[in-house]
Formats: sequence, C-alpha cells, structure tokens
Amino acid sequence: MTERHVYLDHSATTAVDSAVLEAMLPYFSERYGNANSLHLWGRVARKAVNAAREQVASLIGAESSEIIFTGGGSEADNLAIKGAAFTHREKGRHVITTAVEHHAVLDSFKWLEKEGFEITILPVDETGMVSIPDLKNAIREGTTFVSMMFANNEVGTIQPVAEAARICRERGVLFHVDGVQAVGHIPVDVRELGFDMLTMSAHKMYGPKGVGALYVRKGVKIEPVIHGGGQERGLRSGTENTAGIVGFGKAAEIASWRLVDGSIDEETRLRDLLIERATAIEEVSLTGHRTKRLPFHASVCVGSLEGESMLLRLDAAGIGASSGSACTSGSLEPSYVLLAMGLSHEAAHGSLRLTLGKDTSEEDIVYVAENLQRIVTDLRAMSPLWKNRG
Amino acid sequence: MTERHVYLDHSATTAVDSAVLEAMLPYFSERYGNANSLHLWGRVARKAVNAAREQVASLIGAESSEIIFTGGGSEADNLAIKGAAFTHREKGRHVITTAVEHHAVLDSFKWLEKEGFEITILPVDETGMVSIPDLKNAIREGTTFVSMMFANNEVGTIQPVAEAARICRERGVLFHVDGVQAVGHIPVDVRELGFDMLTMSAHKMYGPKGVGALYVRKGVKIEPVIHGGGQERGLRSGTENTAGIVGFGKAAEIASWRLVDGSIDEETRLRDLLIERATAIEEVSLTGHRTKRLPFHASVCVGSLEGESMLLRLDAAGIGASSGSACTSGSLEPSYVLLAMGLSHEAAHGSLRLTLGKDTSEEDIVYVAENLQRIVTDLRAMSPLWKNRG
Amino acid sequence: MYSEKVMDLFMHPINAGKMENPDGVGEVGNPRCGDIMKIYLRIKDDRIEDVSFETFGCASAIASSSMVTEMVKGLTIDEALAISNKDVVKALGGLPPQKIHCSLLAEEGIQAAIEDYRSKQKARTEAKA
Amino acid sequence: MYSEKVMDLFMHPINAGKMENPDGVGEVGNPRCGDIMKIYLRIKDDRIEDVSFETFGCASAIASSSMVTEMVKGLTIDEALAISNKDVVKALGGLPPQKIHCSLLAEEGIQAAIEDYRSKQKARTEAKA
Ligand SMILES: Cc1ncc(COP(=O)(O)O)c(C=O)c1O
Ligand SMILES: Cc1ncc(COP(=O)(O)O)c(C=O)c1O
Repeated sequence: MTERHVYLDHSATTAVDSAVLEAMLPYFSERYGNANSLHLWGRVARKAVNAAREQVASLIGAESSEIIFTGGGSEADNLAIKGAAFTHREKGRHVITTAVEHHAVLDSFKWLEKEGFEITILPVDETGMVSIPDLKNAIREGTTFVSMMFANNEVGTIQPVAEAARICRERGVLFHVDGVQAVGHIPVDVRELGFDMLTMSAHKMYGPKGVGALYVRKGVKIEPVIHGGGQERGLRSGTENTAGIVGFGKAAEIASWRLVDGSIDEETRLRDLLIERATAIEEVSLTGHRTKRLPFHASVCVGSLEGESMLLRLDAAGIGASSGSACTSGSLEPSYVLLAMGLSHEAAHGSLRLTLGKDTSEEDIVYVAENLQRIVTDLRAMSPLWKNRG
Repeated sequence: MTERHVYLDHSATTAVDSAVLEAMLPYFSERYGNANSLHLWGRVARKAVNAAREQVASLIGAESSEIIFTGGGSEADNLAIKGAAFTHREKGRHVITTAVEHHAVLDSFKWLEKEGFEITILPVDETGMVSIPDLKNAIREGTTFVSMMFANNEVGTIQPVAEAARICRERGVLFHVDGVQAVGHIPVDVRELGFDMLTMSAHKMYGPKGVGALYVRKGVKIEPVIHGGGQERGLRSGTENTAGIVGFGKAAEIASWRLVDGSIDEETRLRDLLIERATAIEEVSLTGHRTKRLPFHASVCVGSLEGESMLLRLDAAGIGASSGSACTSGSLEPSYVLLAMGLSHEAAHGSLRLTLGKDTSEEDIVYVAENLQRIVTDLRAMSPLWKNRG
Repeated sequence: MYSEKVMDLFMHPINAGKMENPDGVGEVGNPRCGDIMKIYLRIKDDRIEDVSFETFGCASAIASSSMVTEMVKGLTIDEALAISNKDVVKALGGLPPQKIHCSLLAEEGIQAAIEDYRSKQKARTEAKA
Repeated sequence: MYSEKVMDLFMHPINAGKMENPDGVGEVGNPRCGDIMKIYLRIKDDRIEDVSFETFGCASAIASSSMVTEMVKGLTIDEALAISNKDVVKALGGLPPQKIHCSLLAEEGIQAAIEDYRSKQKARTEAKA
C-alpha cells in the first residue's frame, strides 16, 4: 500500500460523480422501460431522456432538439464527420482538419480519403495551436467541412475555435468542434461561438462511460452512421441508454454549477502549482500553451527519460498519470501530437500528462511533485542519455 | 393505482437483473479507470472488461478474442453489415437479407444500396419463416454476404439459421445472424451453428442498455464503422463502457444458468397458457410460428380493433404490451413484418405482442388474459368493423 | 403523449355505440390506415337531437369521435357543419402532431353524416312529391 | 501486463549505473524508438567479473538490462555470448509480445560490450606488439 492514491489522469476518464450515480440508479432495475414504448414504463423512460436532453443542451446554450445522444465521444465524432461529408458530397469533396485531433477525428478523415474525399490536415505551432490564416488559405472551392478540437487531450492547448467558426460561416463551410476535453470544464456556448456541431462525452466530465452527444445546429443536415429504428431524430438508432443518458444529464447540470462557483479558478491554481513544481525539476519543460490551456491540464516533457518507466514508477507510488510515449501505445512512434508540435522523437518519448480533477487537493499536488522529483532523479541515475551530458 | 403491474414487453427491453446491477456498481465511482490506461486504475478496468468478454463468449461457445463490444445491438448490426460489405466489395457487391429483419439490418442494407450495392430481400411465409430454397436461389456470382435474424422480434418466429449457415459456408458467402432476441433465451452455439458473425444486445437479456456485442469468427475480416483509438481490435473505437460491459458479462453468465436450469420450460409453459387464453377470445389469432418461436414470445392479431387503443387500455390496467400498429410508430403503414407475412393492413393494425420475462408468474398471465378479454369486448362494442359483421 | 382530456374520453367515451334507425350515418376513414369513424345522427327540425359514434382506431381517434359528437349535440345542422377539426383539437386540449388527422376524420364524419341525412331527406321529399 | 519478476527488477534494478573505467562498453538502440541500452563490463581472464547497465527506455527495457547483466555476471565471454534474448525472456517470466524487442536489445547490448572489449584487447595487444 502506498501513502496516498492520487489519480491525475482525468483527461483519460473521470469517476462518476456520486450525485450522477444516484440519478442513474433507478433507471436500471426499476424504471427500465424502453423510451420508445407507449406504456407507462416507456413514458417514464422517455421523460427521463427528455429531461437529460434539456440538461445537456443547457450546458452549451443549445436547444434540446439539437442534442443527439450517442454511444460515446468517438461515435459522435464519426457521426459529425462522416455524416456531414457524405450529406454534402455532391456539393464538394474537400474536408479540413488539424494535425493534433483525436484519433476518432483523424481516422474518420482517413476513411473519407479512402472513400474518395480530399483531406487537408492543418499544421500547428510549437504550442499546439492552429493558425487562422492557415485555415483561411485551406478553404477553397469544394470545401464542405472543417473539424477542429476545442482543446487538445494531450497538451491541453485551447484552439481559436471562435475565429475558426467565424471564417467557416463566412465561407459557407460547416464547422464541427470536438469538445470532448473542453465541455463541462470551460464555458462553451454554441450560439455565441457559432458552431454547427459539437462533440461531447459524458465520462470526461464525471458522467458514465459509453454515452456521448453531438450538438447539431438546427438546420444542419447530416446523415446517420448507425442506421435502424430511427431514434435520436434518425441520427442515432438503437434503444436509448436511459441510465447513461440520465447520468450525462445530471453530470451536465453539475458541470454548469462548477463553471460558475469558482471551482475552475481553484483547479487552475492547483494546475499552475503543479506546472511550477514539475518544471522546477531540471530539464522538465511544459508542453502546450502556457495560458491558453485547459484549467485541469498539466503536461511536460522530461529530458533523458522515457514515459512508460515514469508512469509505472508513479503508479507504484499510487499516482495515476499518462504519457504520449510509444511504449504506452505499443507502437514505435511516440505521440503524433507532440511530433506535430515540433518535438523530437526523443523528447516526445519523455512526455508526461498530469490532469487534475474536481477532488484533487493541494496535498495531492505536493505529493505528486515530490514523488516526481524522486522518480526522475532515480531513473536518470540509470539513463545513459542523462549521464552522457554530465 | 391498478391491481397489479405486469410488464409483458420483454422483447422491447428487460429490467437489469439485481445481480447484474450489483456487479456493475463498483465500476462507476470506484473502479472508474479507462481500460487503456497503464496505471492501476486502468489495469483494474482492463481486467474487468476481459472477464466480461470471457462470460459473453462462453454463452455462445466462442473465444473471447472473437467478441467485439459495441454501443448496442443496432450498432453491432451496422458493424457486421457495412463492415463485411465494404471489406469484400472488390469481390462482389451483392448482399442478401430477409423481409422481416429489424430496422437496424434493413436500413443498413438500404444504405448499402444507396452506396452502389445490389440487395436481395428474401420473402417469408405466413409464419414469418424464410425458405431455404429461396436463399439457395438468391446466392449468385458476386454475393458476399447474407444477414438473417435468429428470431423475429415482432412474431417470435425462429429462422432456419443452421441450414442457412451451412449453405452460406458451402457457397463461400459470409453469414451474419442478428441474435438480439434469441441469445440468452435459447441455446446458441456459434461453432455448432456455423455463424460468421452474431449480434447480441445486453438489454434484451437482463443486462444494461447501451451495450451490445458482435461475435466475429476468427479469420473473418470486416472494417469498422466507428473509427478512432483502435479499441476492440480496431473494430469499435471509443473508451470502453466498463460498467456496461461488466453488466453484459454478468447477464451472460446468469443467462447460461437459466438455459439449463429449467427456466425456459416454465417460460414456455406460461407462454403457451397465454397464447391459449388469448386465442380463446373470438377472432384473436396467433401470429408467427406455433412451435418454432421464442419461449417468451406471444403475439396475436385481434380482429376489428386497432393496436394502440388496446395498448393504452392495457396500460391503464397496469399491463405493458406492444403492437405493430401504425399508430404506435407515427407512420401510416402498420408493421412491415406482419405485411410481409401476408396479413392484411386491417389485421396488422390489430396486432398485439405480449412478451414474458423471467419473473412473469402464472397469476400475471391470468390477470392479463382476463383484462385482455374485457378490453377487447369493450373496444369492440364501439368498433364499426366488429358490429358490421353481426 | 396525450392530454388528460383525450385520455379521459378514450377511457370513458361518451356517445359510443351504434344507433338504431338513425336519420343520418357517415363513415369516413380506411381500415388500411387503421382509422374508421362512423357517426350516427338523430335529427329533428334541423337540430341534432342525438348522436353516437363507432370508431376503429387509436386512442385519439376514439377521443376525437367522442368529443365531436358531444360538441354537435343540440346544434343545428348549420352550426354543426361550422365545427372544424381545429375546434375539436382545442376542445381535446391538443393532439400530438401525428394525430391531427384523427380530428380531421371527426370533422369529416359529422359532415358525411349530415350529407347522408340531407340526401335521405331529399329522397324522401322527392318520393312524397 | 508485466510479470512479477519484470516489475521487481524495474522497481529495484540490480547492476544499474555507470561503471568507471570499464573493459568493454556496448550501446545499442535508438532514442527515436525510445530505447537505449548501455552495458559496461569488467573482465578478468576472459571472465565477466563485473557488469552494469544504463538504460533509457520502458520498464521492460530496464528489467531486461538488469536481468541480462545478472545472468552474465561470472560467466566466461563465450558463455555470455551464448545467452539469447529467449533466455532473458524466460528468466523474466515472460514479456508482452510488443516488448520482446527489449530482450533483443539486452542480448545485443552484451554482444556489443564484448565486441568492444575484444577490439580494445586487440588494439592493446597490437600496441604492445
Ligand atoms: C431483432 C433485433 N435486432 C436489433 C435490435 C436493436 O438492438 P438495440 O436496441 O440494442 O440497438 C433489436 C431491438 O431493438 C431487435 O429486436
Ligand atoms: C479530444 C477527444 N476526442 C474524442 C475522444 C473520444 O471519446 P470517447 O472515449 O468517449 O469515445 C476523446 C477521449 O478519448 C478525446 O480526448
């Protein structure tokens, strides 16, 4: 047993909030009806799904009819991208995204390429930021669709999505935002920001896994990826996951409060403390943007070390973290996000991501910083790269 | 308040078994890790997912590496159909299904048609059964794929899937079975039956909604419908729904016991009692096959009445049922399944489906039969079709 | 899904049942579509003295029939003809969009029954003449 | 994911660290791929008297280095050269498939260090001659 257990991998997933679980519980074995059934059991489920739809819509300033529940964030990304590209393929077959998107976006684009679309992948600068002039230049005759993430999962950088949305609107191009890491953590208002579509995932904001949503602005036409019974306005067939949807709704409601009650400031303070303590270690440097970043997100590169070894040593100290090292993914290439930001392979192998949660305390941060210092020193004592410098 | 509450709509969905919910509970707020994470939290989740995969595989005689978890039955159908058709499109573009499939199958086929495939839809006889000679005749040069349901959701008829599988194997055609209504309720062994793919859905067998699975026989190549992080052997990306998957696993384990402990015989006895009592009412006739039908499934047509009105009267008596009437779906056409079986529109509007569950008692059946008799008499008293006969 | 009024009239329909020797009968709808309404009228001095219905159809079809019969009872023929489906929907406290056609059937049922009454009247007058 | 032995050697590596004035040094791997192993040998009378390693890499790379150094300690050069990556994997109680290359690095690291020792020996002999 370790002294403490500190989970700092909230970008990977979060614990279901106890109030969320409580809201979900009745929908497993008591109110178990299929929301499509006419009888009492069905009506109870339908009512719950509708209420959750309101809650999720309200978090992002949408109308509830604009929310399509899906089986997760990846599915919502696939729906937005394939759904929009296919619907508008007579108008054009050129689509745009960025080099630092999640695989759910990038691999959907690669599939579109295989199906005869032309794809443009925008580069990023050393902070992971897309350039608006690049986007402007990339849009051309036949461009129908742009997908850009709100905030990056690996380095926390927040993209200039409002400007990007404005340009897309001016040029008559649909604009989709992968908001999986952002929604519930920073204020997001789809009307103000001018998004056409927005992906969300419950389990990144203290809701359950296996449920996500796509905001689809009224008037935007896309075709489904999952065909069938016609649930979710025909855009996502399949019996509604009532309990999961109810949980997502409750998580959205709680997130709305957290966005205004000062929690974000405290989270930011702890994040900055962690960044400060971590980067005070020799040859540890921040990755991503210093200020335009998610309030819970700290990511660094640790010189002369490889990520997996740090993760497992941290794990042995009761600390949960992640890395973009190749060794954590089973491939030989380290994180494409870090490489796209211009980091060397060697540096990218030493990446470490520490993402805070609503229950992370200052003591946790101090514990992690101390352990990180110790582990880095220990591992460097046997790193040929470190010693060779001396 | 009514005297009793009797839920007889288990084909629509089932309540989560209390043991299933208990197995799921720790995976929301305690063991909440992302199964792809290296640290303790992640390893705990991975272990749970693997154990559930074993349980589901074991229910159908598969190996655990052959199970792909999805976000429900509809998604698994889409994956099987689009995944197989696209993968083998260089080999051929002719695919076959039947007229009585679920929308998740039929609409996937319609989408394939739009994408340039040729589709054949096999007819059924008056019991809802596909003919094997029809299937034989339909397979031709360029046929790559056949999809057939194990048992029909509306009328309970069990298809000759073993024979169909044999023919497909002989002709080198992939064979997919939509087993959503069958798995967990009747014995299914994919090796013995010779299926290449099999769709399952947890919420039809006392597991949670929003989680399904596709069995994909070792060696069968299909491409994903949801692209991304590469979970589920690359065939279904997205953070694993650990709690849902654990619930599905437990439900599969419990179902395995129920298949051998005599529960099915008792269910069949009650089903037959209900069929007997219902069809004893004047001009009420069974739909679907009398014996080759799901053990929990009773479906009838009630002459001179419309389904929705019966449903709502039954609902008022505390009874949950369903109907293939157009009025329950918001369309003008009644159930395409009943029409494909040769029923008239008028008869199809009067369809009623009563599907039993593991907790249905003989008292429940008697209560439903008595209420049905009363309601049919009451409603017929104001039906112009009924009176006009007299 | 349904208003309280709709459910109430569906569960406890007023004016349901066949009428013996009516003065006018109208039947509208189509069993293919799952909706048939039959309206029976007893008319005296151009006023609807009694009315009943038989309906094959969903809850809203039954409630619409019951409501429209209740609405026309005691009216003159011309007053009854002025009742539109919108009036029926309003009296029912609303209907779901996909069920509006039930109120149309109710309007048409009354019209058909009155037409039947008038053509019978005409035939009778002509026979007398 | 890792065997107990791997985790044990990763958490408490034996023979870790630089060696002053070694008789042979081998470095294999590539920082691009996230794996570098450096093996230091002290050799007397063709026998490996002492051995240590420095490794940049994942847990299995560190454990493999530690294990191979422990295995060759006290062996003659020829005995050490006979140790294959499979022996290392076995001694570690197995490695996940995608980590087998770590054991290969360990084998190659020893070979490279012995080669270095031999070429230095040769140079020394030639210088003496
Ligand atoms: C035969 C059949 N196939 C597929 C499905 C779809 O399953 P799900 O609701 O889990 O998406 C159902 C039930 O809705 C079904 O009865
Ligand atoms: C930016 C981003 N997009 C999409 C996803 C996919 O979400 P899910 O795991 O719910 O499928 C994730 C997380 O995994 C993410 O971080």
